[in-house]
Formats: sequence, structure tokens, C-alpha cells
Amino acid sequence: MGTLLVRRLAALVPVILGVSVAVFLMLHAVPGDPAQIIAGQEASVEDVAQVRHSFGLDQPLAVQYARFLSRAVVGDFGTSFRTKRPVIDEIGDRYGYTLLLGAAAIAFAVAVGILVGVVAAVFKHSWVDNVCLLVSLVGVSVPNFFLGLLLMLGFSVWLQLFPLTGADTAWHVVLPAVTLGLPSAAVIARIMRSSLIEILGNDYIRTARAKGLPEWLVVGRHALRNALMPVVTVVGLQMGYLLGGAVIVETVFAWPGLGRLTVQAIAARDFPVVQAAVLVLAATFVLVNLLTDLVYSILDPRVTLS
Amino acid sequence: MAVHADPSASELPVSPLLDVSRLVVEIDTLQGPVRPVDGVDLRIEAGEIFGVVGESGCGKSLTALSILGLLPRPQGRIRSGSIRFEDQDLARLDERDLRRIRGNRIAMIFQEPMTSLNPVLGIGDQVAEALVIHRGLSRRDALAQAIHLLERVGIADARHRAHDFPHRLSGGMRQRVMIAMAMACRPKLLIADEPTTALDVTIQAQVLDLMDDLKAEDGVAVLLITHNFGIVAERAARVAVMYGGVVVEEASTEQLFEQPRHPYTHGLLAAVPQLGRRRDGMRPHPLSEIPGMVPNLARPAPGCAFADRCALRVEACLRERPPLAAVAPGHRVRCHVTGVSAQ
Amino acid sequence: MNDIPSFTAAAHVVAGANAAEGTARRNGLAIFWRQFRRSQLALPGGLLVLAFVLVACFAPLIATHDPLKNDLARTLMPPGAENWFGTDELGRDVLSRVVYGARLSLSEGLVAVLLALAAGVPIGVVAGYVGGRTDMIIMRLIDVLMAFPGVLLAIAIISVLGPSLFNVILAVALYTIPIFARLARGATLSVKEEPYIEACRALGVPHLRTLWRHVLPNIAAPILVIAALRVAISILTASSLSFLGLGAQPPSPEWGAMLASGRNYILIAPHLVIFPGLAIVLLVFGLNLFQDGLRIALDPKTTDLR
Amino acid sequence: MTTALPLPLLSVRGLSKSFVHRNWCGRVIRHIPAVADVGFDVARGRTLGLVGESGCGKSTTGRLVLRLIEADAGDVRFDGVDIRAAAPARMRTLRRDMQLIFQDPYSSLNPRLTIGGLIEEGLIVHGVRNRGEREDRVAAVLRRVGIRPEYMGRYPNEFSGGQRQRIGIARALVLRPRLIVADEPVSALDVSVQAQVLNLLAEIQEEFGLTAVFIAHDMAVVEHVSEEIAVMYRGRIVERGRTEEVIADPLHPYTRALLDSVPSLRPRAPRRARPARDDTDGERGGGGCPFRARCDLRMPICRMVPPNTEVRPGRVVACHLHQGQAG
Repeated sequence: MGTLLVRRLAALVPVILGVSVAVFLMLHAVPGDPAQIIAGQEASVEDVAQVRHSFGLDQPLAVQYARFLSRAVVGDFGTSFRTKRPVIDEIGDRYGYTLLLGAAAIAFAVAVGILVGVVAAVFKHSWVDNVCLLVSLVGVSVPNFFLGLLLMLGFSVWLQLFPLTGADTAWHVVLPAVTLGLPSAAVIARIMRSSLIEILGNDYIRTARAKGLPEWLVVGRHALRNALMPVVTVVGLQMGYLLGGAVIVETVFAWPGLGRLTVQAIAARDFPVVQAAVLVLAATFVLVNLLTDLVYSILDPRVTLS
Repeated sequence: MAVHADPSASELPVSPLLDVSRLVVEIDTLQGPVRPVDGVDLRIEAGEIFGVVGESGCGKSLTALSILGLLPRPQGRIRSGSIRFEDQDLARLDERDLRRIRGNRIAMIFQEPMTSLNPVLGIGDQVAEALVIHRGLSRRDALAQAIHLLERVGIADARHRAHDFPHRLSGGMRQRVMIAMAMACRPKLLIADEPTTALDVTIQAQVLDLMDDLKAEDGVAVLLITHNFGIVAERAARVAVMYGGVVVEEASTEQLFEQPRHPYTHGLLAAVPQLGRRRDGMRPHPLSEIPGMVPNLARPAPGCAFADRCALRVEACLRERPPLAAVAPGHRVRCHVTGVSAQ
Repeated sequence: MNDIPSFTAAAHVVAGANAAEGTARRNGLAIFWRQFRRSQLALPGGLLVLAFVLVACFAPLIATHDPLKNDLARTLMPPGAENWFGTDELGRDVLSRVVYGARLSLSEGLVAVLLALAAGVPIGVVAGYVGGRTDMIIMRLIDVLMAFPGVLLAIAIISVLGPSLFNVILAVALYTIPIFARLARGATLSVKEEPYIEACRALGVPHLRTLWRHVLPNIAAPILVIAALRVAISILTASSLSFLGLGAQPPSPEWGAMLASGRNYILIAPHLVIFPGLAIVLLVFGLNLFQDGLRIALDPKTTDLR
Repeated sequence: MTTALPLPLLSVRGLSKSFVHRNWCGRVIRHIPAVADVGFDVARGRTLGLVGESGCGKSTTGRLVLRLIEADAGDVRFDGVDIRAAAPARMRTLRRDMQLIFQDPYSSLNPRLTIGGLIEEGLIVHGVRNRGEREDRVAAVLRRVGIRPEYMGRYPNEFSGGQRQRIGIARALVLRPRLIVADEPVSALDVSVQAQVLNLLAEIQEEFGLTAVFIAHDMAVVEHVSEEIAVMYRGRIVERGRTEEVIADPLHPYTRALLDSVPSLRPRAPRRARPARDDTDGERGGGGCPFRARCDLRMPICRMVPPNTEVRPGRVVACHLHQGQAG
């Protein structure tokens, strides 16, 4: 287990490096002169030259990247063009909110998804199953921003059960988390259902039945754990969807997270912030995927060997 | 229950351990329902090894599954017939009562030892499970007994191996674990569905020896299902040959292999290559062939299922299904041509 | 020698015996159709999508007004006889805008997926078939791209290219490429292990011919199924980006953009949000239903996954 | 019988192959030897039976012979030509002469092509340009294996396992090869169908003068088809000789165990398998005799590599029990 962890962590290094290269190149891929962008459209030729020199933009690309990376490692992403604060502070303020929202959303998605999936599988091909299918198909068909607006309209404006926007109390997280988590819940439910049905067709399930086990033990003890494995993989992939979706949901609910910051920064062409936010979100996703791998290896005794 | 025409019935002991009578199994397919088991009769005595042999699609595995009510759901069901075991008709029991019998008085092992064990549970736990369910043992006591059972089926260092997961074991060892699991509650009947098909021949011989030993020690009866005539010849006391969803011949092993009566049995025995036939660097004679292929389940013939491949076919074979008739004491044949002589 | 699989083989023989001479291909279509119908919702889904396609094709005939024409005398009108879906803040007819929006959304989904297919499938097939170092390098690059969570990669790309509908399509296509590449690689790897590919080697069939005649047809089904799914997801993503102001720019009648501007009037004119939102939901729902039927029909391994 | 000693069609010497596991950056982390120092000859028109249990390397050997896998070491000569040294273009033309018949009649036929298309493929690849000629040859070969040529337009899933195996044979046969490697061609088939296919193989071998390597795990099947037998265990040939001799008088303990384990059709033959010694237990690896962990006749010397002793001409056994009996 320990060596597995070390090996997986080591395998992440090239991926993170690749991500950092991509993020670094972002600024240089923008059409036009990066120095001009940083200095602003109205800047004089001298100002632009000054910016070019002070940001090291006159250096070779490799040197610039090395500097970017060495600074990024210690958390120095430069200064925000917009607020003139260190980027790391801007990010630090928002990161916790995004993590909170993401965790709430995934908890909601996993709980609802697994429950619905198991129910649908146990009652497969019945009306219960069909209702679950229909609901989950609608779930993956509703865009986040529309669902968020509908929930706001329904629960905040008409029923007045939850606050409209912001992040002041625990109640504030409910609607954004449901908005963000619902499509994932639908995906998890479908995978859970099909996985459980597939597992229930396995030879060792027949063995368990031939042993005289009651059906709840067959499902609970022999099928569920095996059926959860593909679900774990999907949950890992859904995390990526959630982190991306957070950009939209945070905007809709004015949630002070990293996603909303990214959108604001893009609108203001505040590239250091965009770079850092994208890097932090990508690194989070990569680490979360590592976590799902570890959960997987706990569920499946065969993995630790390979 | 209507008694069907069977003159030999009186010669057999009054109540066998298992008496399958006119069993019909129906399976739904995209082409509609078909009957892969279409009137099977089997009688198994206590403590004997009874072989059921036939090619793929003859209905032997489905017959075995239907005994324990393990037909694929929801597409499979027992359409008619009875399965008398001790004093009950298993075909009419509900799921609850069947569960009390499964793994307790009748146990079953399967063809694929690689996939028949749960990959995420320790083998000791999997063996212990039946003891917890049927004997009400605590998990701890059951595990202790499971270790004992594993030792008995020849797993070295069972105390430690009990905590191993199945993927650490070879195929032969896994089949031993399956047997330990099946024998946990000292069943009266062990159904072994192609137990050695996935194993190498040397391992196959060891597993079959183990089953022989268990029969001798525990007095368990074994329903040994296989496509391999050699295994049956070596291990079984009585044999039923299945074709097209019915038993076409049933006899003691000596009778069947020395005087096969049904043209299908006859043809199959001649088609099997046997060791020691090659002489003087000459290529042996061609094997005898049965022309054609296994019958089409979706369009069952009105007469004998084997008629279209049979060299002895007469007109009645296409029209009418022959009965399973006795040709000698303990030897029954379902054939219009060869099944009527002798008596 | 188990009864059940050989029994299904017997069923195949039946199907073959019933087929008339030389109609095997039609027979294949018939099997496809029967499988497709097994998902009872696939046909309604297909019809729903077809309806949107027709609306998009004949938008000028269906629209009652000019979708871009302002009428400041009739702003924020509720649905009524003159404007069935009401009017927006500039007095434009919402129905006509929704109708024209179908063109944009469908092309967002289709173009992005076609681009991604064209690039991703060859990359994946080559990586899987050639293997070795080529495969390793391609997969590392794909890992890096996949490390960006969901929409985030698209957002990062747009932040570089600048907001526009075309750039959104490009960004969505770019972040879909690794998905197809990975899928095609996985499918190729498993097909490559099939004995019929070894048979090609044994016959001396050249690699290109093997790829074209033996590998591609056998990996087409799962790719097609995922492609249908990705059309739905691309439409959602593209409209999300438009909602954030990164995609189609006003006054373009893109559904996501319509929602973004309608959002400000949600309390007094909810129809500005409801109608374009419902249009997205219905189109994506139809695509999902259709995709479900496609999967059941084309992917025999996952017959019970729904 | 081979007193004149003409050049054998296939001659294999010292053939070895290990499979390697690589980690994610391509470094080799494990060597798994699959075939080690395998050698045999197959005379023209003859059949060599390669027999052994699953994982013994017999299928790998077959593929090495056809160079479907690249060997690590050794020499494969087909009609005097060094197969391992052949350039790609030369190899392609050689492939026409040496064909493979597969075990699994289901997965060895591309489900998306008609059987006519499948069989025709080899002709197209090997330059038969005339469409009419190709169709005639496909029809002829189908007829020969007992499939009606009218079925040419059908897909593999419309045929039974036995028919598919016939189609697989037709695909190999249409190129008029000289060498056939048949990898467990009947083990997936039912007994009655197995006899049909074995007889078909014997007929076409006779008719076309084919040389064959027949790979199987069933001793009785191998005895039926081959003039000579090579028994493999853990990647090595442990015994080789004329079929009758090996069957009647097995020298290697493993060959004996294999033969003892085959159930016969004589009812109630009193026979016990050797004591349960699973080869996952006990010693393995190292340089010794691969069979020593399971062998009840093992001696201290078995820890070293056993020599391949030629007991008498054409009879080779890799066992210390028989060392020094040569000559």
C-alpha cells in the first residue's frame, strides 16, 4: 500500500509538470504581445518595454518557464493585474469555498446516486426502475445554470426556504451543492445500477445463492462491494466535472469561490490569476483522482499486487 | 402425479434420494420461449456417484440449476415436472424453503473455479458463510471449522491461507475451496457441474480423487455433470446420457460403456479418440463421425430429437417421441429402434 | 460446455437459418433496429432530436418574428397571442429567438464532436495499435489534457482565444479530443488482442489494411455511442460558456446567452429564463434518450446498462 | 523410418522467449520466461504433436515458429530459410506458405466481414488480382471443408462452432500453404463435432501433402493426429519421440503423470492420481529441472539444469533418471 502510494505520487509529477507547461504557455499563446497585454492597450511604447523587461518577457521561453515554475512551487504567482494584490492571496481566500462547495456536492451526488442506483438495480425492469431511469436522464440533461436559476426561483423566491445568493451560513451551501451535484448523482445512479446488475450476473453470485444466502446478504455482502468499484472510478471523473461546473454554479449563486474568480479574471484579462486558478484546480483534480485510486485499491484486494 | 409408462420403475428402490421426473424448463429468448430441458427423468440413490453426460446445449447444466431453483431469472422457469428430494418436491418449494436446502442438504459446485469465488472476500470467510447461515454458528466458530474443512480438501497451511483472497490460488486450489464450501454443512447431495473442465488433466484427476474420497467418507451422493465420457466411466456408478433436452439412455456404467444401446451414445463413444490406438507408425483409422449438429432449440422436432442425425432412423422417429423404456434391468433407452428389444 | 452460452449461439444459428440468401447485411440492420427498440425511450428521443433538427432547418418558416429586431415599445411582455413565448428586455420575440437558437446549439454540438472525432480517433487508434514508445508519449500528453477538470480546459482556451461562438466550438472540440483518443486507444487495445487480428498477421495483411478493414469497424460501435453522448454534453458545455459570456455574444440568440441576459429579469419576467432553458433540456434529453437506444443496439456487451 | 534423412520442412533449434513487464516509464521490471531452448524437426508431410498443460508455452512456441512473436534467441528454418532473419517483404511472401489455425472459432473470425470476404482476404493480400479467380477459389475451398459456397455472403455469427472452425480451416487452406500450425483446433468443440474436424484435418493434410504442428492438451487427440510427440512443461520440451513409443513407454515422470491422468472409456478403471502436489506450492524457479517441485522421483541433482538426453535415435528426454542410457 505504501509503495503503491509512492509510485502513484511519482507518476503524478510528469502530469503536474505538463499542466504547468500548458498553463505557462497560455499567456504566450494569446494573440498579440504579452507585454502589451500586461501593460494595457493604452500603454506607451516605453511602458511596454519596461513591462517586458521587468516581467522577464525578453528572456528565452525556457528561462521564463523555469522562473515561473520555481516561483509557483513556493506559491508565488505574481500580482493580480486587477487588484494589484499577490495572486496567492486572491486564490487563498477563495480556495476553501470551492472545496466546501465541491465536497458538499460530491457527498450529495454519491449518497443520492448510490441509493437510486441500488434501488433501480434491485427492482430492475419494473416501474420503479423506469422512473429512476427517466429521472436520471433528465438529471444529466439539465444545464447547471438553468437548474440553479430554477432552484433559486422555486426555493428562494417562492418558497423562501433557502437564501438566494452568497456564502454566509450553512444554508447558503445547500442550493449550489444540489445544483452542482445533481447531474453527477444521475451519472452515479446509472453506473451503480448497471454495475450492480452486471455483478449480480457473475458466477460467484450464483455460488452465494447456491450456498443458501438470503437475497439481502447476496446483494449486501457479495455484490455491493464489487459493484462499487466502477462507481469509484466514475466518482473520480465526476470530481473533474464538479470542479469545472463550479465555475458556472459559483457565478449563478455568487459563491465566492475559485471558479467565480476565474470568470472575473478572464473578463478582466487578469492572466496571472487565471493561470494560478487553473493550475490550482487542475492540481486538485489530479490529487482527488489519486484519492479515488486509493479507495479503489482498498475495495479490491487484487489491485495492490499489480 | 400421473405415473408414466416405465416398466423398470418397480425394480428400483422405493424412494431414491433425488427423483427428477418429467422436468421441463422454459427459457425466454429474443425468438420467444424455448425448452432446453424437455422432460428429463433422473434417479439418484443415496451415496452414489451419478454421471450425467452430454454435449453443449443438451440441457444438463440447466437441469442441475433447476434442482436448486437457480435458473436465470427472470427468463428461466420450471414449466412442469417434479424434483423429489427426501420428502419434498423442490419444483414446488418457494424461495424461502429452497434457501434452507441450498448449501445445506444439497450443495453445488461449478465449472469455473476462477470466477465462482468472490474476489473481495477471504476464502475462509466464504467457506464459513454457509455454517453461519444454516448452522447458526458464530463467525469465529465458523471460521475455525472452515479452516478444518480447507485442511480436509488438501489445502496446505489452511490456517494462514484462509485469509487469502481467491486470486492468490491456482485453479485447482480454488476448486478445492469450492468443494470445501459445498461440503461445509455435510450435504446429502453434491451437484458438480463440469467441475474439472477448466482444469488441466493432472489437476482434474486430483480433484476427482478428492470427490471420491468425500463420497466414501461422508456418504454424500454426487450428481456429476460433464461432457467427458472418460470421467464418467472412471468415477460414476450410474450414467444418464442427455441429448436435446431429454435423457436418451440411462444405465449402470458397465452396461452403458460395454453395451451402449442408443445410436447417439454409440456414435459418441466411437467418436472419442482413445489412447493407445496408433500402431506401427500408421495413421489410425478416421474417427467415426455423427453427421450434422446439435438440434435447434427454437424449432423442436415432433419426434425423436436425434432423428435427423441418426443412421437407424425409421419413419416413426420423425413422428413420435420414443419413451424411455427398459431394455435390461436398470438400463433404459429412449429409442424406437434399439429401445424395444431384449425383454 | 455450459448450456447457456451455447444456447445463445444456437439462437444465432436460428437467426441465420431464417435469413434469406444475400440479405445478411439487411439482417444486421434488422437486429440493430430490434435492439434499438428494446430501449423503449430511444425512438421518442430520436423523434425529439429530429424535431429540433427540423426546427433548425426551417427556422425562417417557423419563426414568427425577426429574432434580432428590437421593439422597445413591447419589452418584457409575458407570453401571449402576439408573442407566444413573450418578449425580452429589448422587445425581441422569444419564440423566434429560441427557434433560431436551435441552429446554434445543434451546430455547437455537432461541429465540436465531429472535429474531436476527426482528431481524437486517429490519435487513439495509432497509439493503441503501434504501442510502445509512441503510445506512451501520446498517453502522457492526453493525461496532461485530462488533468484539467471538465469545462476548465475550455475556459482556459477561451481565455486565450477570446470569447466567440467559434472559439467556444473550438475549445469544446479540443477538450473532447483526449476523450475520444483515450476511448479509441482502449478499444483498439482490446480489439488488437482478438485472434482475428492475429489472423491478419498470420495471413500477411499489411498494417494499414488491418487497421481500416479489421480494427476500425470493430471499434466504431462504442465510439459512435460515446460520440452521441458527447454531442449532448458539448451542447451543455457550449451553452454554459455562452451563459458565462465567453461564447456567443449578444445579440446572438444562443440559448445560454439568452439565459444569461434573461437572468437579470428573472423576478419580473421568468419566461426569459424558462423557454430557452426548456429548449436546452428538451434537446439534450432527446439526445440522451437516443444515445441510450444506440448504446443498447450497438454495444452488445452492455445490454443491461441503461 | 527417416533413414534417408531428407531436409525437414521445419527445423527449430534453441528457441527461447521471455515476456517482460514494463513499468510506466518503460523500464523492464520482470522477466517471465515462456519458452526456453526448444528444438525439434518436422519432416515433410508429417505432423508433430505439441502437448502440455495450460501455460506450458506450447502456443507461444507455435507463434514463434510462424514469427507472429519475435523470439529472443534460437533458429527457425522453414525449408532451409532462416525465418528469423527474413526481411519484412520476404516474410510477407513466406506467410503464404505457413498458416495458423486457431483454437477459438468465435473470436478468430472478424464478425464484421462475410465469410467470403474473410477467406478472400489472403488472396487479395497475396496478389490474386482477378476477382473471378478469387471467387472460384473461395468457393472451391469452402466446398472442400464442407460449407456450401452459397453461404459466402453470410457473417460468422450465422454459423455453429464446428462450421466456424471449418471456415477457419478454409481461410488457412485457400493460400495452399505447406506448413500448418494448428493451435488447439478442436478443444472448443463438442465431441461429435471434434471428430468431424479431426477427420477433415487428416483428409486435407493427406490431400495437400501438408506438414503440421498440432498443439493440444489432450493426449488422445495428439496421439490420433501426430507421428511424433513433444511434451512441454514450463516452456521446455521434457520428452520427444515417435508417438507410439512415447505413449507406450513414457520416460519422463511428467509424461507418465499426463498419461495416467487421462480418463479412459473403460468403466471403473482403478486409477489414482499422484499425490496432490500443486505446483504453486513447493520450490520453483532457479536453474533446476522445472518439474522437480511436482516430481516424486526427484534427486538432489535435479536442482541443476537437466540435460536433454537422446536415449535412442529420435527419442529425447530431459530427465536425470535416463542420463547415461544413450548409445
